[in-house]
Amino acid sequence: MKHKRIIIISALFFAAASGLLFIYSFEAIFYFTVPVVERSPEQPIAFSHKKHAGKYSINCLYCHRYANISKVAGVPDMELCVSCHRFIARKKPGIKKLIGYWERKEPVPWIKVHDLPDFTYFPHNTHLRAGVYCDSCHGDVTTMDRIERVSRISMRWCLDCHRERDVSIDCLQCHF
Amino acid sequence: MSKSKSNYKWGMVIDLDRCTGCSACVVACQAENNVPVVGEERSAEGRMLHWLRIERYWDGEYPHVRARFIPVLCQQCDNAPCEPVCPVYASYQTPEGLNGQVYNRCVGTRYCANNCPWSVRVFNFHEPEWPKPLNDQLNPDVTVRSKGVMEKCTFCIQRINRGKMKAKEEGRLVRDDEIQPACAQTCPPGAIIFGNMADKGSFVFRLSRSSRRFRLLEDLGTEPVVIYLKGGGREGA
Amino acid sequence: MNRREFLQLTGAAAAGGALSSCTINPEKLIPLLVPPEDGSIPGVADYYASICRQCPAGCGIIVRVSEGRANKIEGNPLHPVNKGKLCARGQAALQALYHPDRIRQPLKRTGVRGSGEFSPVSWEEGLSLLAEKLKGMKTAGARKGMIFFTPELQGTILQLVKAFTEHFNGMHVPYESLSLESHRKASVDVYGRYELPDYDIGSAQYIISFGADFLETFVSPVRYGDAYGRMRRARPTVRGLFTYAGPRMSMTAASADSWLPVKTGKEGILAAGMAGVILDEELYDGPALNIYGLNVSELKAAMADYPLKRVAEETGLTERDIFSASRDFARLRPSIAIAGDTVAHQTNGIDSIKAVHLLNLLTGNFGKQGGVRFSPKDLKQTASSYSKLLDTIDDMSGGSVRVALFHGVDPVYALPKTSGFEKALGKVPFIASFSSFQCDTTRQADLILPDHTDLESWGEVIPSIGGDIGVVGTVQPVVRPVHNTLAFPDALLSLVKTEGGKVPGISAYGDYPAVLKEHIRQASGHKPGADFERVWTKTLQRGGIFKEDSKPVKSINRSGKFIFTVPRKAVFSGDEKQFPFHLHIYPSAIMFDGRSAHLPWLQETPDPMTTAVWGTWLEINPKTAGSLGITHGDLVEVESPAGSIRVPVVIYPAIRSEVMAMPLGQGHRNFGRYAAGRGVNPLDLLETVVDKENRLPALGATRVRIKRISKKGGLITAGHPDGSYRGELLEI
Amino acid sequence: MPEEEGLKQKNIQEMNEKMLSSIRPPTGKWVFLAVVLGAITGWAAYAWWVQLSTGLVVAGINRPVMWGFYIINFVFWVGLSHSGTMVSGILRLSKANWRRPILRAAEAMTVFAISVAAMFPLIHIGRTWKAYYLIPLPNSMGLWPNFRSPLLWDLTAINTYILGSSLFLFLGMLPDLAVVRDRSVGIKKKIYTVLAMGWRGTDREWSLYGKASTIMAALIVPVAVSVHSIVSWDFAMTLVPGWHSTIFAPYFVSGAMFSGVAAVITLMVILRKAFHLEHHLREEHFDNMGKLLLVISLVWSYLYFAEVLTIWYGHKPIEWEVFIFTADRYSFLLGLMVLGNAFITIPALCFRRVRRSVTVMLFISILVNVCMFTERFLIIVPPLSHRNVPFMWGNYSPSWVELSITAGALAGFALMYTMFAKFFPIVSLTDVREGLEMKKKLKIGRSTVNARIEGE
Repeated sequence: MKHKRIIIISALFFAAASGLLFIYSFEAIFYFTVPVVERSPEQPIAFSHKKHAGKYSINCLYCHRYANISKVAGVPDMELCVSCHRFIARKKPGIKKLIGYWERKEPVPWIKVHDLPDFTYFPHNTHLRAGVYCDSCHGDVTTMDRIERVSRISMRWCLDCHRERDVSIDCLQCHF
Repeated sequence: MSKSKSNYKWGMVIDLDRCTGCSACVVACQAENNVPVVGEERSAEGRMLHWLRIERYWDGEYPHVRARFIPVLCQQCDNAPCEPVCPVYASYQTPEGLNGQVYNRCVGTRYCANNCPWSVRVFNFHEPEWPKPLNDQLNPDVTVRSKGVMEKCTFCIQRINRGKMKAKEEGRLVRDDEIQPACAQTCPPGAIIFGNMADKGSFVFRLSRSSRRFRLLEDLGTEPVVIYLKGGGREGA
Repeated sequence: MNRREFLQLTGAAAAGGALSSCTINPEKLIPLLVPPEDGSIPGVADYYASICRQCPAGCGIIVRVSEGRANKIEGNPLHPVNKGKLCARGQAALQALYHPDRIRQPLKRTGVRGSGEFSPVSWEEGLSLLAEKLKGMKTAGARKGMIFFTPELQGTILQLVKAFTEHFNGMHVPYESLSLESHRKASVDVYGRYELPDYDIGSAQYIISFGADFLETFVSPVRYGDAYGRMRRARPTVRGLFTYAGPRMSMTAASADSWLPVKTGKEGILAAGMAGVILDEELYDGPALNIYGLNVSELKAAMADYPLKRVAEETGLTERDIFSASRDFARLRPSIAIAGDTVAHQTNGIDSIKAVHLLNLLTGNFGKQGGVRFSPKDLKQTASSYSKLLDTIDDMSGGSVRVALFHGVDPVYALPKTSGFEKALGKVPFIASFSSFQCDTTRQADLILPDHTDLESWGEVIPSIGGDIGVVGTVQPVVRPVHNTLAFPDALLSLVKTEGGKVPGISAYGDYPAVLKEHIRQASGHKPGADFERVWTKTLQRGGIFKEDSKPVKSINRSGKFIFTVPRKAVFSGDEKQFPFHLHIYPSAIMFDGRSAHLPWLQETPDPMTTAVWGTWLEINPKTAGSLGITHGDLVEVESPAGSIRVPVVIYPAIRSEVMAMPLGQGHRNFGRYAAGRGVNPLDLLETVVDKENRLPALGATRVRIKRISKKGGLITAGHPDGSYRGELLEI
Repeated sequence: MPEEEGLKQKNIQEMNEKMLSSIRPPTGKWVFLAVVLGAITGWAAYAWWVQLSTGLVVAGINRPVMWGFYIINFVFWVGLSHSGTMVSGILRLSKANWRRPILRAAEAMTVFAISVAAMFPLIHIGRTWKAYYLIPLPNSMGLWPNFRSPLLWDLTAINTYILGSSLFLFLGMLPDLAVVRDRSVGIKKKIYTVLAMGWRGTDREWSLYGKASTIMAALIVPVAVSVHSIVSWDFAMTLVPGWHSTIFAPYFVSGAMFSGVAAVITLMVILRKAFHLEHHLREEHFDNMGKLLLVISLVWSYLYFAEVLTIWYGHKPIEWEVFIFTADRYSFLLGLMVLGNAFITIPALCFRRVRRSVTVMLFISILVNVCMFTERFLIIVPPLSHRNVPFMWGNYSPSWVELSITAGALAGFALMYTMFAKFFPIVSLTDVREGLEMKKKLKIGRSTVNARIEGE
């Protein structure tokens, strides 16, 4: 009786193990090849959203000025930064660095934190118009010194929100 | 994939009596949809990637010979044979009656291509190439497909989406003629007409009721939404 | 011209996302330095109106620009020529802008001529080099020391080139490889007008085309394509009919209701025969004939030697076909007879075209809706002259030419080898080219000063037809120059300036855009000022000045009388016994005359009739092929008195058995990676001049013989060669 | 009696020795064979790498022939995998005793053939690295695979079959593994101890073993039939003229059995030669297998005839066009297939002398599998070449990559087999000895009867 059980259990164990191995070998490939972007990378200039958006309550759209009219939110152009910092906080090391870039006519090579794959079409303007505001995805940046990815940007995460708000979950809405 | 009834049912009418075979649509499609050029060698192997092609059939013998042109693109069947066979739902029916093809979901079994009687599905046999700076021409609204992925005509879904978005902003439905795929937009003799079949007043709907109407390989029962109008002949009114 | 100079890429919306984005490294977000001056928004496309310059038709285009990159060319719905439509070639022009083998900066030859060894130089150096060579010209005093080859130009650019050549004591030689010279000459004789007739196809009820491929290459294919669609199906009760006469069924002919496979060079006789039938049956428009100054009895007398029977015999058609076509033409009015390139490129071309125009006069279709129309006023344009070009070749080989300049033409490719152009060019001490590509002529150059492509430059285009005088299309730069190139007119202006010279009426305005603006101001009839600034912006937005209210010309004002004669016999190069077949060379529906061969989209677009891609081919009637033991795709050698070439065969069911056809367009030795060394150039088989009397280009006046070489012709067709005969399986 | 007993012991020892001869330490020959096979497999792996990195452009497939040698190979190897099922499953159920010596070999063949077959869909698809999309796993996209697709049925069926046939093989091997365990030393002993799962050979174990074997045999047969039906539905469910046919499922099953049985015959000849099993694999075994092959060949021919007859009689233009095209362009292959699978095989196998000749049987069995490969080619390629739209007709010929991978599949299969034979008893000791026991005469009263009344 005991042996029978052993045989059956072992057989099942082997079957399950080989099956899982088969399946997870793919999952492992998937896991190791997906874009691994740091959640909160160090930026060339230690720009603080906490200070700008939090302490000074500058509206998001003041800098990311295309968010409500274009699919891209837009990184503020250098002129915009300099237009204030020509006068404000000139002595601070970060600002000196910024002015340095400006004088060399070089753009600041910011590092992307929220990166969607290129095959996904995400229009900022449409979302804003539908009442999905910046913090829904980007989190409360007014508390972040260094910007940090708070939401897991996966397709299921998108779909959950779309389902919740009863908007189209047709594939071709975002993938074309 | 929701079952809700949509206000739109995209359809196309191709008037063969107007079509001259000039191939403007072929290039328009290629330009709009980032369809790569495969080169001489690949062309010889039958690996061209055109989403839209002009088929030419000879009929009869000299001197009573005729050449017939028929532009063939994805027929966007209501009962599409390409859809159920896809094991990963990369090919599926959208609520607006299109046969969607989701590139990033496609694993490249090429089953859908086999099951498409019109052979309009093309496969990326290799990574597409745009020698610099030719890549600057690419349409930013359309994904560039990588190797191993099926692709096909989308009725210029990026234009449809843009048009719908605009209409939604203005709180109305899309107007007739507001959305045009690249082929219909450019067709010099106006042989390709695109529109909303769900709108009974649309031009495309009225044309589709023509007595000259027929559908390619209609007997297969796949219910294509591309409707051809018979052309030619002194008698062919 | 710093409108979009500040436009830089936003990393946030890189053009054309790739599907396989397995980037482990984080992507960068590169901000703009300053916001775009023209208010364009990243991620939102802008549209700029301009004019297509791929062929002389001058269609209006709209270019979609995203993030400073042009990514689609569409037709301009406001432009009266093409009404929002565009052909394959026009759309492919985008690839010229971003072509990987464009010349990116001024180049100076370092190796031997034609070796393709160049080294980059700065613009200052390049321009001063040319200026130095030109310096001597003016003082030398000798005529024709410098020759400037260009296509047929118009407007300010023509003024500029003319002024430039005059300044440097040179000669301007305009040249179009598909010359419309015969058409113009015939038009002068028949209508007393030098410009090309426009045909109102859209309103016609019956069209007969004598070798005019107006849906693919002839004069203004997009305009006619649009009209054709309306002719067929836009009217609720009338479906226009269309007959095509020519030895080969072209793409245009494939759309015809009936095809009359007339013998090569006999189209004029067919037209004359049809006129004879109309006269005999008294189906002509009597009152109209009086107005046009034609006399029925005289016309009948001219036709006396050509009864219907003889016409049928000579043309190889049946009497019945000719008769019914004539009757339809006369009865189903308004009707139009169009003579095309196939007719023009015969040695009896002018006669034949006149015979075709006689049909239009007989039925009174001149100046009417659905008939033949002219613009109200002569256009300012110089037409090319083949004879003048040939004289130039003699001058060049004679050694009197010291500088040859090229802009927008490639005569080394586009002239028959027998013309000796290349050899003559070798005798010219200094050659400079303004070309954007290393075409066969530019390869020979000593100095290359690359022009902007059309999408980067300013200009104006007066369409070749449909050009009621009101239509002036404006060309504006839609993107910043991709490479270190300089606008051609600005280069000319600066050369003149270096010389310390002045171009009358032009130099005053500074750079070329200012010249253009002033010209448009004059054309629009506005005074300078804020008011005009608004008009100018609007003109640029619309893509030109379009005044459609102008009325067509109704009267004929020729100086003499139109004396009709039955076209004389066409002369052919090559003896009939030795060279049994006619060679029919036609401009390719996709490549045109070869100027678009460098664009990969076009190379891969299947030819509509043969579905062939990436090459040249020879079309042979199946019966002829069978008797010669040739099958589809075989390699054959085609031999004419002037030379021989090897080319794969396409079995073509719709061509006369004694005719073999080849498309123009391929056979470039250079011209970028997509065109270089591809296919053959059928012009290599031609004699420069077949008929010593009229010295006109004659693409269709050569006889050939062929020999099968091997099975492997390297022919690539998109359609299956057998499958394309099996339309019955599809039930279309 | 003790003497007899001793003799018996000795015989058994000898027999065990002989049967397990294959797992003696490897000889130079064996190593050479393994290296050659490994090299070919390695070359195929390189070819696959080339394909993965440059794309399927290196294969011969094109538009319209989107499926080529990989799918042909897939169907072929799935077909071969019917060998084990056929011999162990069906013959076990029908209690054919002559199956015993070849049982293990055939079962192992099933496992390896189906494993090789399972590789081909992976090689075939455009984005192999995304193959896990086909597996119903909870994932970050919130998507499931499409259960309506025959390919997903295929995936399920193949996986079931791999699992089932592996269990079947393993179960049958348990007692033999115990024998090997008892005879080996050192690390080997440890491994075999684990594999033998504590088999001691008690009556109870034997009784359970017998029941389990029968149940597995009964279960594996329907799985095998379903697997090949589903493979056929990959084709029959489409609209492709020449594929869309109701007869495809039985036709494919018969074809699979056909090639499976033929492969077993080939294997019998090879094993007989390699392990000197002339005593156990006698002429009557070949005779029996020949009869089986004859029957299946008749079934196959009948189904093929029915298929062609329908096409010819119905004369639907496009279907007839496909047949005409096949007969025209591939006349040699079509002729080969019909001759090899029917017109040569059927008459030849009618003769007892042919069936009993090992050489001729080897020839016929190889011929049948070559022809079955051809048959798969003819099923897949011509209908795809001439589909509904004549303008898009095309041609197909395999590239070096496809040929390399095909050769590599064969070599890899052989390699796995060689390895298996080296480490596991390739002849089923248990079954052979069981058979011998059964053959013994027992004295009951005055009469002598067979230990068990069974047909051989």
